[in-house]
Amino acid sequence: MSIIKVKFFARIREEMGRAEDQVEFKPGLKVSDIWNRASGDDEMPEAMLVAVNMEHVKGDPELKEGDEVAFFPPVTGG
Amino acid sequence: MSIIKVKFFARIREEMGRAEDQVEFKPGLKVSDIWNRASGDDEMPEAMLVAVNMEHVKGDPELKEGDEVAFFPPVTGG
Amino acid sequence: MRVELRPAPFDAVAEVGDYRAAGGSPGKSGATSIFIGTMRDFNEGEEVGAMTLEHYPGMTEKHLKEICEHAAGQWAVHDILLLHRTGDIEVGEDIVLVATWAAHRGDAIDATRFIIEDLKHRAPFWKKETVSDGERWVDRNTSGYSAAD
Amino acid sequence: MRVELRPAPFDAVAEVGDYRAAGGSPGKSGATSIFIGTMRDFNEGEEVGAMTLEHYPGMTEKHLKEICEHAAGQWAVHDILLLHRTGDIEVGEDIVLVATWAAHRGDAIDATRFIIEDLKHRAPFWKKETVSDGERWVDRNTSGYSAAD
Repeated sequence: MSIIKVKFFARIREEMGRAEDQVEFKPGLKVSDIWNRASGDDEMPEAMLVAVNMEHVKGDPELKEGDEVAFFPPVTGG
Repeated sequence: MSIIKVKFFARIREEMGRAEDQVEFKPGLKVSDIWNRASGDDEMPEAMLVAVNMEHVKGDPELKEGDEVAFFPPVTGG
Repeated sequence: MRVELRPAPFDAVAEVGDYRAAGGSPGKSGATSIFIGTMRDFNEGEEVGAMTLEHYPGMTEKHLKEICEHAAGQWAVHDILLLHRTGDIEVGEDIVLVATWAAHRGDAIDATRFIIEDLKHRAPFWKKETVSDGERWVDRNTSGYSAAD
Repeated sequence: MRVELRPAPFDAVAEVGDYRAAGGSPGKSGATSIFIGTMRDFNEGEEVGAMTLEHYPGMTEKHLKEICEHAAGQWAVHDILLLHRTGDIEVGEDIVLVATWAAHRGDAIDATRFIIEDLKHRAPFWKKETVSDGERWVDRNTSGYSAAD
């Protein structure tokens, strides 16, 4: 079974109550589908950032087998 | 006898062949008089800088008893 | 170029000393520009006792390397050292070190400033502060000037 | 605030380390900005073997203090350390150290940059370089960027 690894960081990790999910891959799966399944929410929070395979993404791209998706709040680094 | 201490730095010190002069003070003495006496030149080189009592001066101010006058090229510090 | 995350306390000044002592050509770089970010006891109007800095293992390192490569492409710098703390940080501990070496001061200073600004606004780090009534996530960075307090 | 001329070689990085180790309130200054100028082996298209840095005893110290006080008046900095070599300087030796401490990075970085630029253009120092065919006075400073070479 091919999976998508899902990660949550910072405030979003705390709100989800976990740091990681594993989701079964299906053709046509999008970032918003992952978020809906994980959170039960229809919409992604406006301020939330999304990375696929450690690259920031905008919009709602389709995923490929083996992708890693991460959800996190705006960064406050340095 | 009250004197004016005169100092030369860098290229100008080398051209003058000395680092310091002592000049007798007279009322009305100006920076250009000091330069003329020290160098034998009528005019001060355009690029030369002048300090009186360690403050940069412009033009040709009159001097007071006990003043220290310094002549030096543009700085190349740091 | 060296880019590292540090889970334990480090002395940013000593790290620069070690790095330049190990460096090859001391006569090449006339200019060294260094920025050190240190854990303050005060932020956005409140006393802060400690901080936890969360990161995204893998993505954070990748991002920091990209920042440095971008800076090296934009300015004539010879070398870059970037160290960044993670985890639980006490007041007075160093959080970030950016050091750049160049022939000329403008290149070094601009590159260091670029790296620290990018890092503040785009690198995947999240700060959680311990204040008098518990913990709080920091939602945004300051502008970098005292008027922003 | 410490402003000093140094007639003998000094290690700029070690000096920052000592100064901050002796400092009082580590939690106050979140930002440290440091610039180090080091003797290069190359200037204005020629190899340089050594340099003599002449100064005006009394006026030079006064000027450096005024630069620092001006910077402290213009930006919210907590402390400034400024060391400057004089005399005969070999390749690889540190010439100048500017370090500023502030609550915020913008204030520290701007103050350090202001001090080093003023010092390059206005402080009473004169450089004489030893090149292959003898000695030469340096008539002007570079712009600070590699394009100026």
